[in-house]
Amino acid sequence: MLNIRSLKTYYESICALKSVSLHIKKGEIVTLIGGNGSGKSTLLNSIAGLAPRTTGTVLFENREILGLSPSIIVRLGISLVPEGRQLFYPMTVMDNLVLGTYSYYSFGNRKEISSRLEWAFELFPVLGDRKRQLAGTLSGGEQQMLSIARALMSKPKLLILDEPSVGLAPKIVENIFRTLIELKERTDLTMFLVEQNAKLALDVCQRGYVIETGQIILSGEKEELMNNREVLRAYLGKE
Amino acid sequence: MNNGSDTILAAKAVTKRFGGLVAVSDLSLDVRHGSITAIIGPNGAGKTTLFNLISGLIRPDSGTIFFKGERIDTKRPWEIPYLGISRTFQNLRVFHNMNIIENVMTGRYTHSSGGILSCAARLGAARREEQKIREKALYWMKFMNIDGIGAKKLKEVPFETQRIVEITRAVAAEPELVLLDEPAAGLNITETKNLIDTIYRIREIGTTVLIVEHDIDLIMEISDHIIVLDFGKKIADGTAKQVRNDRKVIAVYLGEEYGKQ
Amino acid sequence: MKRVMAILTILIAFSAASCLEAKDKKQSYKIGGVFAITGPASFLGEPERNTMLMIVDMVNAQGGINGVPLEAFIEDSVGDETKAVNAVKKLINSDKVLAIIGTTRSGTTMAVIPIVEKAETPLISCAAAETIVNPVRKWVFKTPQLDRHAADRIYGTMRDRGISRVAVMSATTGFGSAGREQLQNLAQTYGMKIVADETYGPKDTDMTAQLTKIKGTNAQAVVNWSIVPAQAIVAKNMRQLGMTIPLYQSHGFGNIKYVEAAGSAAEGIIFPAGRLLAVDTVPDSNPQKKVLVEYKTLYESKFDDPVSTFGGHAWDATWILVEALKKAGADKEGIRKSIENTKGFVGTGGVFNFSKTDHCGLGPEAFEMLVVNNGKFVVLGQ
Amino acid sequence: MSFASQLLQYTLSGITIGSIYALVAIGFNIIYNSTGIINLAQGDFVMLGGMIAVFFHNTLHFPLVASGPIAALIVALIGILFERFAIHPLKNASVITLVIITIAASILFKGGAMFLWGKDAYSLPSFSGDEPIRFLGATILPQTIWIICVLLFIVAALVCFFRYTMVGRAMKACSYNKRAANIVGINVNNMVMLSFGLSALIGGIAGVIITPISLIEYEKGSLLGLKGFGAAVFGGLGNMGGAVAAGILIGLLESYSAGLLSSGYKDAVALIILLLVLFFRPGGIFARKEVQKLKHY
Amino acid sequence: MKKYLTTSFSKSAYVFTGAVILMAIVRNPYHVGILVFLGMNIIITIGLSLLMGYAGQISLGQAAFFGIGAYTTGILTTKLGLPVAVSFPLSILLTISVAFVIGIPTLRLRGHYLAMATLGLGEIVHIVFNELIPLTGGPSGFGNIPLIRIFGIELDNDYKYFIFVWAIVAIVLFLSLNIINSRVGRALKAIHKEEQTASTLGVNTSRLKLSVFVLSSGFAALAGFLYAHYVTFLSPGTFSLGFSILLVTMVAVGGMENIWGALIGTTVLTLLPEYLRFFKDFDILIYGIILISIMILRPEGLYGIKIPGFLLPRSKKGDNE
Repeated sequence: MLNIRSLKTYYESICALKSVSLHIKKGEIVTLIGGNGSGKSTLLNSIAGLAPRTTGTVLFENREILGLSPSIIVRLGISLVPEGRQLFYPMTVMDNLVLGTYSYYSFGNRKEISSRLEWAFELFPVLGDRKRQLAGTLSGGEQQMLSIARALMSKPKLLILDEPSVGLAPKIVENIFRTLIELKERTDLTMFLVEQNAKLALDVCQRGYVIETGQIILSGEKEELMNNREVLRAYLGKE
Repeated sequence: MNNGSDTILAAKAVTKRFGGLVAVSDLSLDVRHGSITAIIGPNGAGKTTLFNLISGLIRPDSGTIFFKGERIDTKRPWEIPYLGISRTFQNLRVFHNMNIIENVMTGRYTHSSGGILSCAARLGAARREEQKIREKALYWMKFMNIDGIGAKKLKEVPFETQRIVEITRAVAAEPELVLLDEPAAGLNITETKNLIDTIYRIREIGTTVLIVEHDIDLIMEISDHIIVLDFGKKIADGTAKQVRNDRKVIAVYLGEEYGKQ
Repeated sequence: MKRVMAILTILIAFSAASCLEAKDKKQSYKIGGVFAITGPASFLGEPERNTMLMIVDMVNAQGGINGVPLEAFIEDSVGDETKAVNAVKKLINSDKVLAIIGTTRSGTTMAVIPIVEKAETPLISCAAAETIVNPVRKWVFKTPQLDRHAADRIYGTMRDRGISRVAVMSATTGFGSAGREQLQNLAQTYGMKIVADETYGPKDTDMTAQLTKIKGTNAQAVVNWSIVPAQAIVAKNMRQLGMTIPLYQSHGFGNIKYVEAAGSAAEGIIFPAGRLLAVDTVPDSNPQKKVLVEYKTLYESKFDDPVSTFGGHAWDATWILVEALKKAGADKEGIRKSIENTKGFVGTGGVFNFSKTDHCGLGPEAFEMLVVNNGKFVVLGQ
Repeated sequence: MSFASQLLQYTLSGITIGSIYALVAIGFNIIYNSTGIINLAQGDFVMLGGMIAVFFHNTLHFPLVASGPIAALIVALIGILFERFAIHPLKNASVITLVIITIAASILFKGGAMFLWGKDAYSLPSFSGDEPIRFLGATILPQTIWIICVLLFIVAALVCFFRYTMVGRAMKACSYNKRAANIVGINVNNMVMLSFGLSALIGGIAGVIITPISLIEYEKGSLLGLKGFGAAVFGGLGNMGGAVAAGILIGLLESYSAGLLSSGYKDAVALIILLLVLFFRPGGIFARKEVQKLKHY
Repeated sequence: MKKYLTTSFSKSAYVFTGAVILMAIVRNPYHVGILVFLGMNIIITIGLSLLMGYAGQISLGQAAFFGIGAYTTGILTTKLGLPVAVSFPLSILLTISVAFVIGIPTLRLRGHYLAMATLGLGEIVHIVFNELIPLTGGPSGFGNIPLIRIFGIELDNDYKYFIFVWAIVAIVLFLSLNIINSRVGRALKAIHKEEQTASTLGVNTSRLKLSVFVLSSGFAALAGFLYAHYVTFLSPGTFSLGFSILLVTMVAVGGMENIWGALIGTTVLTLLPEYLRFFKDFDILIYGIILISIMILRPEGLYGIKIPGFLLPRSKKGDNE
């Protein structure tokens, strides 16, 4: 579904990604593990069309998407749940969700949108209770859910999550990950999960990659990675 | 372990709220003179907030902070470095409008005194002072193994060098306490090794190092003392060994088991 | 070092360009004109420029002055002192003109006076302020009537009509404040009491606040001293407030366009002006009639734009200069003397009689009191 | 004229001038929100609106009802072209560079207007007559009522636009968080272009409706732009309601100080009061704390 | 030797010598006069460059300081008959005192709010010039300001004044180059990029911002003093917001982050209108087009232009002053 070959990204003159290649198959949950500043977010931004200078190829459903504008990439079916949530804080929950439908919104498909809204509220009941509240006044966990829900509103084929666990209490993280698994079971949505918290990420994924200083240093099936010494040592805190 | 004269920095019952969020909650800690002390904890645990409190960028809602027995939480941010505290930032705050040596020279600000008029006239004293600043900057660049690139612009050198420049700037102030906020972020293994080396050498010249870092290996290797924060609270405190075996720390920070607790 | 070089390069390019300037080609009398062709006073400066160029063409069409063609150099001051100073210096030093007409505004004229005095070049200003010729400066003349005479005529007319309490409105411009000063100075002479003295910014869009204040006084008339478009707005605002006392304007009202802009609110406005604006109602016996008709016809046919008194000032200035050139030729001191000795010159502004002590040469009789009647200027009392 | 009715008259005058400032300030805010730029050519949009309407009505003899809207639309088009040719090519330029470009554009618009229409002041006939309406001893022109109504209408229309249409929501979203807007698939570039068009449109409308009472000439825009900028800043940049309130407040301050204190110092009085407010509330008078905070979350 | 050639002193000396040689080439009072105004503008924009380009604080009120300097010396010498030697320090002193007092609350503001506040203060000063008629002559202005006499030489022609003005330009340039290459200069640059970080290095940011604001107002007052005794006539129009905006534009066109940029921008924008006189009525249009083109093609300013253009020699790497 997504196929990345020798992707390089520069910020100023610094090479933030040094020739990254990876692929994601339809219906998979793939995870990308790496520390702070290892290039995870850069990679995601490059896929979503938000990075300034990139070279290489990124094929999505066999179509080159590198260099396309973010608005087109969203329309093609890639939706990003960004790091730090990136909500429209002074707007209501409802407005945030409706903006998620921007890529296909028209007067004609109002029905579809309202049913999609209902579906989102079913998935995240807490958002349904807070429709009219400003997004900035939500708690961290609720904001993260809203961010995911907003991404889902655009009818994505591939959902990319950038560190959804950051700064949240373990209990809420657990809740969010349970929802993700539920989502996967119900819709067979393809997901690309980027995490610093390797334990969590490896729990839900089927395959994974490890990135360090802008390079993929390891890849493999879930079990392979979980038993890899390097991963154990660096990311799971076990000797 | 709170043994008076040995303590260079002490925080007592410090609380800081942002709106509804309690970033630092009733936190007390001591940093021993000449030690390498690490602060670890998950994202959002309040580590950077703590650094900002120490360097005076924000003021605590309650509680006090002492440096060498002097109360510093009421001081303006620019007064803090004169006492002997300097710091680096998590997101690399170097000055792209200056070349590298000038960046390091800004670190000497507290050790120089020329005002705008004497600098303008460049009288003998100001010229000598400028000369001294440059010499000292060169000295510290050499100390940090980045000599010879002073005339370069920051964007001409790799990210890791920029980080070193920032640390050099902090060290050039010849502080008694240096705060390093995630110095290893974005560095690869070799670079991290060099960093460890550097931190040791900073400590060798008598500077106390307080460090926030995610790289657990680095922390375990270099720290004399580790403080673990979670949700603004201190949950553990001790040597690397003590902390590593602390159940609570394993649960919260090392990402294991907390789902089942 | 390269930076220094860079700046020097620009400067040298500049100097090179200055050396490239046209060298003398053929014999001609060069005269300069500095007007506010753009900027806030451009509605004054443009007709002045047009008029000057028109006369130069006329003179050259008739074979020039004593066979020597006239060559005009026009500069734009934008109504700004610094630019005017540069322009006058350029005319004197680069273009080597014999005399200069302008500038448009009093402030710019005051700023360039030291230069022309030092360079000993005659200047005939088209600006109103009395300070230009009082004290008399050797090389400086002016053709517009004096503010003082305008105030004289306004107060005189008021006195004749039994008005003794007036409200003064003026714009915070050189013209406005000079007029305000004259009105204050002369009030006692005419037994006038100034019951309100209000000012406004030259670009303000609404003066109802000031006028409301005036409405609260027992003023019998309002005098407004400013230039367009404020004059039209004052008239409109007075009408809006239902004020019925008469509105007097300064000689700055001298363009029929303002009447159009003010619409019906302009009806009944009384103001002093040269006879140019009411050519049709000037009796044939008036010595100015011929000149006025000539200028009006020429200007309006050439520029398809109604004449204004401002262009008239340039007309007078240019012809006076042409006469002086006829007598003195290319001799600055001769030109100056000859202007100073001009007597009985019939211009659009009046009949000029210059002397050693009077470099304006017009008296109060140069003004006619006009009134707006059915959208036209009519001589008051006719 | 009784003092009470004088006071009322000052109030009405203040509201009249203030409404014009408010309209200009709204224009400033729309562009500010989408780009962070203070568009110093905003006043010239007003001038162009008036001038073009005068051209269509007085020169081409179009009826007033046609000239006005045509003029406003042409100004909107000018705004869009300006954005495409002068702002858009400089994606990564600093804000100050872009502001300087708007200064240059302002010079250009002035120069163009002077070149096309000369330097005279023009007027349009009032929309519904010149007969003043009397009201408790004070008077108000029908055109003033037009101005106030247009202001109210524009404010209402903008509220609906930003609250109930997708494009409006998307524009608002861009102003709050460009990155997030990008992520949900909003083409931020188009929104910027649209904001220039919209603010030019509002400027153009302002120009058309004020010309009958305040006349229009090629330099008219500078002062209006300045006052509008003041209103936008004092209202809290980006805050529409604040802009309207601050605009009217500035108008009232000017009118009261002209009437009650000194007409010569009226602008100074207004400025001093507003500066004092600014020193105590550095985010503008009407900066709403919580929204401000949420913005910088 | 190389080192000696690149000190602030020698750079300033080059500028001065270059200017004097230029004057000798030009030898036309009109062109020399323009270069005198250019010198005055450069004095102001150097100060503005320190404030805007280095410390990152915008000021739309520089014309007001320029005006206070000019009016003070003008009023003192004409109305009170004081000698220029007395009015000179007083005019500078008064201006920097005003700058100091208004700088304290104003510099707490940021970005557009700071721009608005300085603009408003500038306008207030402008209104005061208009309204204090007994002192300033109001909108009509006042003249007969005496010429400067220095070492017994009366500066009564453009050439003498040129040398005087450009000597002061050289001094101002020398002082400013010294500042930017000192701890204070680095602190200013630090404030520009990261005010908070600067404070953690020990920079008292609010005090330093105020200092540089006051210094730049002092430079503006210096230019005002020179203006008053050159033109010998003052009226408020010269000190309007339009001039403040022009000054900011000059700095931005040249390249904000460098003092040489201010020199280049000021030179271009001062000379350009004089060249454009050739185009008569089109000049404002062409001026606008040129200005907009410069900004679009060189958004970072003319300084350091890379192509070996017809105006500028190629900039050499490593020459970072």
